Amino acid sequence: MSDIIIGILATLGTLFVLLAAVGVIRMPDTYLRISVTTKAATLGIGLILAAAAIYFNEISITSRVLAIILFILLTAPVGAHLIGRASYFIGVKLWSKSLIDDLEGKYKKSTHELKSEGTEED
Amino acid sequence: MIQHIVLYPIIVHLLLAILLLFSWNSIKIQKIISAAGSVLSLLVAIWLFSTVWNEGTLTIQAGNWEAPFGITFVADAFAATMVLLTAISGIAVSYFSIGTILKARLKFGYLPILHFLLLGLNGAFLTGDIFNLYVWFEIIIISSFVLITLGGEKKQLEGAVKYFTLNIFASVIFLTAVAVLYGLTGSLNMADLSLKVAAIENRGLVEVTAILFLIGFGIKAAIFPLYFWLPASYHTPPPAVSAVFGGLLTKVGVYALIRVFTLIFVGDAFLETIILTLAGLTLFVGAIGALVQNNISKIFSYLIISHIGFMILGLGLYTEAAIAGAIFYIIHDIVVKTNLFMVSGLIYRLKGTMSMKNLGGIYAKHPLLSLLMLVPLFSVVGIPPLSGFWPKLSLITESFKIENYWLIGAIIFATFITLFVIARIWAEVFWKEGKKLPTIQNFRYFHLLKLEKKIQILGPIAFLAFISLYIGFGAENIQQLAERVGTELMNNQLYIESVLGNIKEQP
Amino acid sequence: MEFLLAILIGLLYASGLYMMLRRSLVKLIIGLILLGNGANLLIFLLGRITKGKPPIIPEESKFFLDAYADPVPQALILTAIVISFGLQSFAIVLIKRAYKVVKTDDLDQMNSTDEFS
Amino acid sequence: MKTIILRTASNYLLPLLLLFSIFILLRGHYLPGGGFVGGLIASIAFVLHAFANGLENTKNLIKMHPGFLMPVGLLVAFLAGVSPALISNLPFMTGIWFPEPLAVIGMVGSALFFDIGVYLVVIGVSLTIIFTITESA
Amino acid sequence: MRSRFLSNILLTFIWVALTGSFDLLNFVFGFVLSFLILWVITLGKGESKYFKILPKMIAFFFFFLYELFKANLQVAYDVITPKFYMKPGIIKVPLDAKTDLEITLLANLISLTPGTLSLDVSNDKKVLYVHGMYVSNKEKFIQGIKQGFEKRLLEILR
Amino acid sequence: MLTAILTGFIFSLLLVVAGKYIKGKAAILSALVPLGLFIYFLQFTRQISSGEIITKTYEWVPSLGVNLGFTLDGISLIFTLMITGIGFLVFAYTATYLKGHEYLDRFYGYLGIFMAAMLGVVLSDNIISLFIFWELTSISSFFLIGFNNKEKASRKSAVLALSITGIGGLLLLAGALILGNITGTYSISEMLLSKDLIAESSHYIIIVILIFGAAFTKSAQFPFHFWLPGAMKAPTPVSTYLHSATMVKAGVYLLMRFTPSLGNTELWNTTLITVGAITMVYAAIHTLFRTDLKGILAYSTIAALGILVFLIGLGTREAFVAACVFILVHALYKATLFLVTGIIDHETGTRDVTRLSGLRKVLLPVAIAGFLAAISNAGIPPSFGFIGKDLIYEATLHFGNTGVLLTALAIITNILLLYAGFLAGIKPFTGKLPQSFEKAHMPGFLMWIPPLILAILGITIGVFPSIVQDSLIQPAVTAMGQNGSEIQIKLWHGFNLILGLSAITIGVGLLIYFLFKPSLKLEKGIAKFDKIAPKSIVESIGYGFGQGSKKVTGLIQNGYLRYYVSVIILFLVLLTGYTLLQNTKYVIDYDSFSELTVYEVLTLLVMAVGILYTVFTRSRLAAVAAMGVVGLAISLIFVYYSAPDLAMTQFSIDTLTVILFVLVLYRLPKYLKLSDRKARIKDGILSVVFGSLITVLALEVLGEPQGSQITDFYAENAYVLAKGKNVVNVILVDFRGIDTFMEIAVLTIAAIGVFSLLKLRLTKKNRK
Amino acid sequence: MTLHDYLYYILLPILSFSIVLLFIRFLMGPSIADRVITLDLLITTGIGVIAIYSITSNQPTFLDIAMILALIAFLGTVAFSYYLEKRNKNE
Ligand code: NA
Ligand code: NA
Repeated sequence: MSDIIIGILATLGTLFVLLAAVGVIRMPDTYLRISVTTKAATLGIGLILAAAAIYFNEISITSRVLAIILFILLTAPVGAHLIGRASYFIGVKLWSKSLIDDLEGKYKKSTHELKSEGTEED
Repeated sequence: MIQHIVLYPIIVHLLLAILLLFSWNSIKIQKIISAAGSVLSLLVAIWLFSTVWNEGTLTIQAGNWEAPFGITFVADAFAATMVLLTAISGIAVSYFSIGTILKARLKFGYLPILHFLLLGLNGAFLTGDIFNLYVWFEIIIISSFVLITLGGEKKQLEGAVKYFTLNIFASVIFLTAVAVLYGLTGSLNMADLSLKVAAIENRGLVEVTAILFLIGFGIKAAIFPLYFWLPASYHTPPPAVSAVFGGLLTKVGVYALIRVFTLIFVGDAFLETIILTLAGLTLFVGAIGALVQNNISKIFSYLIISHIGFMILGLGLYTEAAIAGAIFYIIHDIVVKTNLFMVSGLIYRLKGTMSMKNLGGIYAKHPLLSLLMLVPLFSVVGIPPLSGFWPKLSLITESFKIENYWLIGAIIFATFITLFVIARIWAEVFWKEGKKLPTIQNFRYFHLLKLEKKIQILGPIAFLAFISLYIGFGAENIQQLAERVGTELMNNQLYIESVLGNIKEQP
Repeated sequence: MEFLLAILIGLLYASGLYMMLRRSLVKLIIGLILLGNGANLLIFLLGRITKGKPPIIPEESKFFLDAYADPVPQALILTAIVISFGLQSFAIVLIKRAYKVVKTDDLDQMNSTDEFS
Repeated sequence: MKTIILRTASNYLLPLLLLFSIFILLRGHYLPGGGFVGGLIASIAFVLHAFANGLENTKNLIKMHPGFLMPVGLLVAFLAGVSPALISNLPFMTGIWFPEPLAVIGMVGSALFFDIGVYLVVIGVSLTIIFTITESA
Repeated sequence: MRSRFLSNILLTFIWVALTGSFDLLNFVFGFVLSFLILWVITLGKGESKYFKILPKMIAFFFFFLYELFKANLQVAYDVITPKFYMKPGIIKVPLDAKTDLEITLLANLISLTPGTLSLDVSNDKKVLYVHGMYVSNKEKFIQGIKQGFEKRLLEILR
Repeated sequence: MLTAILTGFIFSLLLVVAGKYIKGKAAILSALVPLGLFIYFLQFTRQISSGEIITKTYEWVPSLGVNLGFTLDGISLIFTLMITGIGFLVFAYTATYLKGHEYLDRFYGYLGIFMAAMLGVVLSDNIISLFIFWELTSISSFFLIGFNNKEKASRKSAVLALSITGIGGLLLLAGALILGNITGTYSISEMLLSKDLIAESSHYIIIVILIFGAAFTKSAQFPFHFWLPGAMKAPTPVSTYLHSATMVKAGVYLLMRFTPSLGNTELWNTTLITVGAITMVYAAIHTLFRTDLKGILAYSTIAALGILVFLIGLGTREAFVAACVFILVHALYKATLFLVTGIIDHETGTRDVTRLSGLRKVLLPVAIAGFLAAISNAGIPPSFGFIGKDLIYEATLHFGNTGVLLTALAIITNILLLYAGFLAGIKPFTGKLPQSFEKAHMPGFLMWIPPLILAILGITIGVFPSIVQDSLIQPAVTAMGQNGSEIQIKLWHGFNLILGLSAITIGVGLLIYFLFKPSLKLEKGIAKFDKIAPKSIVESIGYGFGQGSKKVTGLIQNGYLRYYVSVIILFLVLLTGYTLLQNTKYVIDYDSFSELTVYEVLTLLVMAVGILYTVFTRSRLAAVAAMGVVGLAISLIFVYYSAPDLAMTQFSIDTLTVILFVLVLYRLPKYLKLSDRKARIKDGILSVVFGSLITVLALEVLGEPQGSQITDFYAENAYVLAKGKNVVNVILVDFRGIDTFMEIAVLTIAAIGVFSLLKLRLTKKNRK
Repeated sequence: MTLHDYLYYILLPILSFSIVLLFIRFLMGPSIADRVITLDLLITTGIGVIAIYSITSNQPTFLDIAMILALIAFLGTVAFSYYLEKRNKNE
C-alpha cells in the first residue's frame, strides 16, 4: 500500500519538476520563467520528499523532510522575488505580448527606491 | 613518554600563533610573545635534536592509532636537523622582523602568520604521512601568500600573482600524485608506502607517480625548469620575509624531494638521470641569472635557485656521501640564505636602495658592519673554509665517481659565478664611492635608528653569521651529522622499522 | 562509469589548465578552481568508487554489515576541499586587490617584477 | 538590499539556520555533518542577514569581531588535542572520552570539542572573509 | 519578552523535530540551545497570538495547498500545450497588510502560487508589485489576491 | 707550525679590534710578526738541509679526510723564508709608504691574512687544506688589489684578478678531489706513493689539466697572464709582495710540489715547456712597449714566471736546480725593483719611465739598490742573477734535440729582461735631473733600507752561493724528486759556451737598453693589438657571455605567467608522457567498472558541458554561475557514490565561492579578448594533451589492484574505539585529526590574509 | 517492476532529463537572471534526485544532503541578485 502511495507521490513530484523544466525552456520571458518554475519545482520537490518520508517511515526522517520542505517554502519565493526584482533593474524586458507594466518608471535609478505612486522624477 | 617531544616543535608554534592571534590588538605583546616564543622553540628544537642524536629516530602516533592507520610523526636525524635549522633561522627572522617590519604590517597579523609559517615547516619536516605532508605544505604556502602580499604594494601583488599561481599549481600536482599513490597502494603512511610501492609490479606507473612528485616538489624547490615563480617574487616583500622565504621555503621542497626519493621511490635509474640533469641545469641557469641582475635582492634570488642545484645534485647522485653532501649544503644554505636577505635588508636600511648602480660606500663608512656582512657573502660563495665549501667536496667527488664531468663543470661554474657575483657586489656596494642618500618619505635610515632597533637588526645577522662560521670551522661536526643523515636516508629500513616496527613484531 | 569519470577528470584538468593559460586574472583563478576540483575527483575515483554505500555504520550496529565505500579518500578530499576554499578566497581577494592597484586584469601587463632593473 | 521581504525572511531564517548548524555539528560523529559544514551553515545565516540588513546591523548583532572566533576555535581545538597528553600522557589528538554517553549529544569526548573548535573557526573565517570583502566593495 | 519566549518555544520544537528524539532531555536541551541562539542574535519581532490562530492556520494551509495545485495545473496546461494562452503583466496591488511580517508572508504566498510572482514592495509599504500570468482583467486580479490570500492571512496574523 | 700560520690570521683579527693603534707610529711594530716568523722558519734550515722533513698533523674535518697536515721540506722552506723574509721588509716599508693612511690598519690586516694564507699553501700536506689556503691568498689579494677602491680601475682589476685566480682555484679543487679519489688520500706525501696508480689512471689527463689550470692562472701564464698587469693598481708594497715575490709563485710552487707525483710525462713536460716558453717570450717582448715602471715590472714578472714554468717543464735535475735558484734570484731583484719604483713614485709622483732621470742626485741609496738589482736582473756577475742565468742555459742546452731552440728562447727572454731591469733600476737614476724632481728627497729609512738589503743580498749570494746551496737549493731539488749527487752552485764555471751565451745576452741587452727608447707612442702603437690580446678576448668572451646570459635569463624569465605555466606543463607532459608510452598496457578493465546508468551519464554530461561553458563563455558572471552548476554536478556524483559528507561540503563551499566571486566581480573589468586565435589553439592542444594524460593515468591506476588495509581498520574501529559511526567524520576529528586541525589553521591564515589584503593600505603615513 | 526499479529506472532518468532541460536554458540564457534562476532550479531538482536516490539506495543519510542543498541554494540567488543590483546602481 505504502509503495503505491510512494509511487504516486514520487511520480507526481517528478512530473511537476519536469513541468518546471519544460516551463523554463518554453516560457518567453524571464519573469514568466521565474513565475512558472518557482512553484512547480517547489511542489514537485515537496511531493518527492513526502514520498521519501513515507518510505523511511521514521520520525526523525519525517521531521527532517518537513524541515526541508519548510525551508524551500520559506526561501523559494524570497529568491524569486529577489531575482525578479534584479531582472527588472538590469533591464530585462517583458514579453512582447505582456499587457501592463505598472512598475515602469517607479524605481528611482540611483537608489533603487521604489515608489507607490507617480513616475520617475529625476 | 619521551616521544612526545617529536610534536613539541609543532605544538610550540601552534600555541604561539594562537596566542599571537589573541593579542591581535597589541603589537607590543605580540613582539614579546614572538621573541620569547622563538627562544622557546629553539630550545625545544635543540632538545629534540639532541634526543634524536643520542637515542635515534623517534616516532609518535598522533591520536595513538598505530601506524599506518593514524598520522605518524617521525623525527629522524634529517627531520630533527631541519627542525633545528628552522628554529635557528626562525629566531633570527623573528627578531629581525621585530626590528624592521613596518608597524602597519605588524598590526595586520605579520607575527602570527610568521609563526604559522614556522609551524608549517616543522610539521612538514616531522610528518611521516604523505597526505599530512600535503596539508603542511598548504599551511606553508598560504602563510607565505599572506606574508608576500602583506602591505599590498604594486610590486608585491604582481609578484604574488605568479608566486601564488605556480605554487598552487604545484600543490595540485602534488595532490594528483597523492591520489595516484593512494590509488595504487591504499596507503598514506610513508613508511608503509615504501613497502607497498616496492611491491607494485607496474613499475611504469610508479615512475609516473614519482615524476609527478618530482614536479610538484620541484616547483616548490625551484629547480629548473620549474622555478619561474621565485625570481618573480622573492625580491618583492620586505627583507625579513624574503629572508625566511630564501632560507627555508625552497628547502622544504628539497626536503620533500629527498624524503620521497629516498624512502618511497628508490633505485630508478631513469629518474636519477633526470634529477642529475635538472640539478646541473639548475646550477647553470640560476648562476647566469644571478650574473645579469642589478638588484642585490634579485641576485640573491637567483643564487637560491642555482644553489638548489647542489642539493638536488646530491639526491641525484644517490650515494650516502652525496646525500650527506646535499644535507650539509642544506644546513649551510638555510643559515646563509636567510642571512643574505637580512643583509640586503640592512643594506636597504643603510642606503635606501637595493640597486647596485646606486649603492656604494658602505665599506668606507661602516667597516665593522661590512665585515659582518662579509661573512654571509663569502659563505655563500663557499670560500674555504667557510660553510658553503665543505659539501662541494662530497658532491664533486661523487660526481667524479660516476665520471660525470658535466656535473663537476656545473658545480665549478656555479661556484665561480657566485664568486664573481659576490665579488662584484663587494666592489659595487661596499667599495664604490657612495652616492647621496635618496630622500624617502618616512623612511628612517640606519644611522637614525635607536640603538634598540639597531640591535634588532644586527643581532640576527651576527647570530647567523656566527652559526655559519661555526658550520665552516666546525665542519667536522656538521659533516658527521650529514653523514649520519645520509646513512639513515640510504638505509630506509631504519625509518620503516621505527615507524612500523611494532606491527611487524606482532603476527 | 569509472571510464566516463576519468574522462571528465581529464576534462577538468584540461579546462583548468586552459584557463590558467589565458591572460585574464579572473580566468586564472577559475582555472585553479577547476584544477582543484579535478584533483579532488581524481582522489575520489582512484580511491575506488562504490555506489550507494556511504561509510556510515548503521544505527543498530557497531560494525559495517556489508560492503561500504572507502572513507579515507573522502576524508582526504574533505580536507583538500576546505583547504582549496581557503586558498580560493584568498585568490579571489588577491585579484580584486591586484586589479585595484595594478589597474589591469591583463596578466601580460603584470611583469614588472621580472624586468631587469 | 533594501527589500522588506528579504529582510523579514532573513530575520526568521537566522535563528533557524543557527539552530540547524548546531544540529549538524553535533551529529557529525554519527551522520553526515560535523563542525565544518555546521560552521558554514552558521556563517551563511549571518551572511544572509548581512545581505538583507546591511553589514553594520549584522555586526552589531554579533557584538564582536567575527575574527575573534578564529583564535578561540583554534584554542578549543588545541586544548582538545593536547588534553590527552596532559591528562593521560597519551599522544596528541588521542581521543579521550567520558565513559557514559550524554543524552542528545551522545558520547562526549575530546573529538567533540575538537569539532566545536572547527565549527568556531569556520564561522570566524567565513564571516571575516565575507564581511571584509563586503566592506571594501 | 513574551515574543522572545514564543520564538524560543518554536525553535525548541524545531530542534526536537530535527533531531527526532522526543525525550524530555532533548526538549530541555533544545530549549537551552534556542535560548542561547536568541540571546546571541536578539530576534526582532515575534507575534503574540500564536496559539489562538492554530486552527485558522491549518485551514489556511489547506487553502494554500488547493491554490497551489489549482494554479499549477493551469500553468501546466499552458506549458504543455503548444500555444500560449497567457496574458502576462506587472500589476500594482495596494496593500492592507501593514507589518513587515504580514507583507512578507503575503508576498511569499503569492509567489508560491503559480502564475503570480511578487516582484517588490514599495518603500512606503503601500503597494505590492505583482507579476501575473493572467492579467487580462486587472481589477479581478487584484481582488483575487486581496480577497483570497490577503484577507485570510491577515485574519490569522491579526 | 699551526700557530705559525695562524699568527697572521690572529694578527689581522687583532687589527679589527685594535686597528686604531697601528695607524700611528706603532705601525712598524707589525713588521715584527713576519720577522718573528722568518726567524722561526730559519731555525729549521739545519734540519731540512740534513734531509729531514718536518711534518705536523692537526685533525680538522677527518670525516671528509681534510686535516691540517703540514710538511716542511726543501720546497716549503724556500717559500716560507721568502714569504716571511720579504714580508718583513714589505711590512716595514709599508709603515712609511702608507704613513698616516686612513686605512693602514686594514692594509696590514689584509697583508697579515695573505702572509698566513701563503704560508698555509706552501706548508700544507693535505691537498684540500692547500686549496683552502690557496683560495685565501686569492681573496686577500682581491682586497689588496682593490685597496684604492674608490677608483673604478682598481675595483675592476680586483674583480678580474679574483675571477681568474678563483676559477683556477676551483680547478685545483676538482683536481685535488679526483686525485684524492684515485689515491684514497688527500695527503700529498702519501699520494707520492701512488704515483704509478695516478699515471696509469684514465683520469691522469684530466687531473693534469686541472692542476695546470690552477697553476697557470695563479702564476699568470699565457693566456691567463693578463690579470697581473691590472693587479698593479694595488699599492706598490702589494705588487712587491704578492705579484712578484710570493702569490704568483704559488702556481710555480704547485707545479714543483706535484712534479714528483704527476710529472715526468710527455703531457706534463711538453705542456709546461710550451706554455712557459710562450709566456716568457710574449711577456718579455711586452716590456719593450711599456712606459709605466710598474707595467714594465709586471711584464718582466710574467716573463720570469714563464721561465720558472718552463724550467719545471724541462724536468731535468739541472732545470730544477735552475728553477730553485731563479725563484730566489727573481724574488730578490724583483722585490727590490718594485720597492725602488715605489719610492720613486712616492717622491716624484710619477712612474713614467720616459720622464724619470737623474734621480741619483736626490735618492742615492735608492739608486744603489736599483743598480744592484738591475745587475742581478741582468745576470751580470758577480750577482746571484748571473748564476741563475747560467743555470738556465745549462738546463736548456742539455735538453735533448730541442735544446738549441729552447736556449735561443731563453736568451731572447733574458735579453729583454735585462733591458726591463735596467729601465726600472737604472734609467730613472741616470742622466740629468729635471727641475721638477729637484724637490724630491730621501724617504724615511724604513723605505729605502728594505730594497737596499734585498739588493745587497742579491749580490752577496752571488758571491757566496754556498749560503743557499746546501741549506735551500739542495733540499728543494730533492723534494722535487731529484735526489742525485750533490749540487754545486758556483759563480764561476770557467770559459765555456754558457759563459759565451751569457756575454751575448748581456751585450745585446745593453745594446737594446741604450738604443731603444721606450715611448708613449710605442705603447699606443701596440695598444692596437690589444684587441687580439688574451685579455680582450677573455673580456669579450666574458662580455658576450654576460650578454648571452642576459638574453637567456630574459627569455626564460620573461614575465609572462602563462608562458611559465606552459613550460612547466610541457615538462610534465613530456616526462610523464614518455614514461606512460613506454609502459602503458592500453588495457582497460571495463569489467571492474560499475554499470552506466542514464542519470549518471546525464549528470556527467551536464557537468562536462558546464565545464566547457565555464571555459568558453564571454561573461564572467555566467562563468561563475556555470561553476555553480559544475559544483552541483560534482555534489551529485558524490551522492551517487556514497560520499554524503563530501557532497555537503562541496556544495556549501561552492556556494560560498560563488558568493565571494560575485562580491568581488563587479569591481573588475569585463573579460577582454586578449589572446589571439593561434595562442588559443596552441594552449588548447597543450591542455587537451595534459587532460588526456591524466585520464590515461587514472585508467591505468584503476587497472591495478588496490586493497586498503587502512580502510578495514577504520571500519572496524571507528565505533568501537573512536565512538563514532560516521567513519569519515571519525577520520577527520580523530584518526587524522591533525589534518583537520591544520586545515582550519589554513582557513584562519587565509582569512587573515584576506583581511589584511583588503584593509591594509601602505600609505605614506604608515610607511614608517 | 518493484518500486525501487520504478524509481531508479524511470523517475530518476526523468529527473535527470529535467536537469538537462534546465541546463539547456542555462546555456541559452539570455540574461544572467535566467541563468541564476535555472541554477536555483537545478539545485532544487538536485534535491529531488537525491531524495529519490536515497529511497532507491535505502540510505536516509542522503536526505541530509538534500537538507543542506535546500538551505544553501537560496544564498546563491541572493548573492547574484545583490550583485546585479549593485552593479546596476554603480553604472
Ligand atoms: Na584522536
Ligand atoms: Na562529518
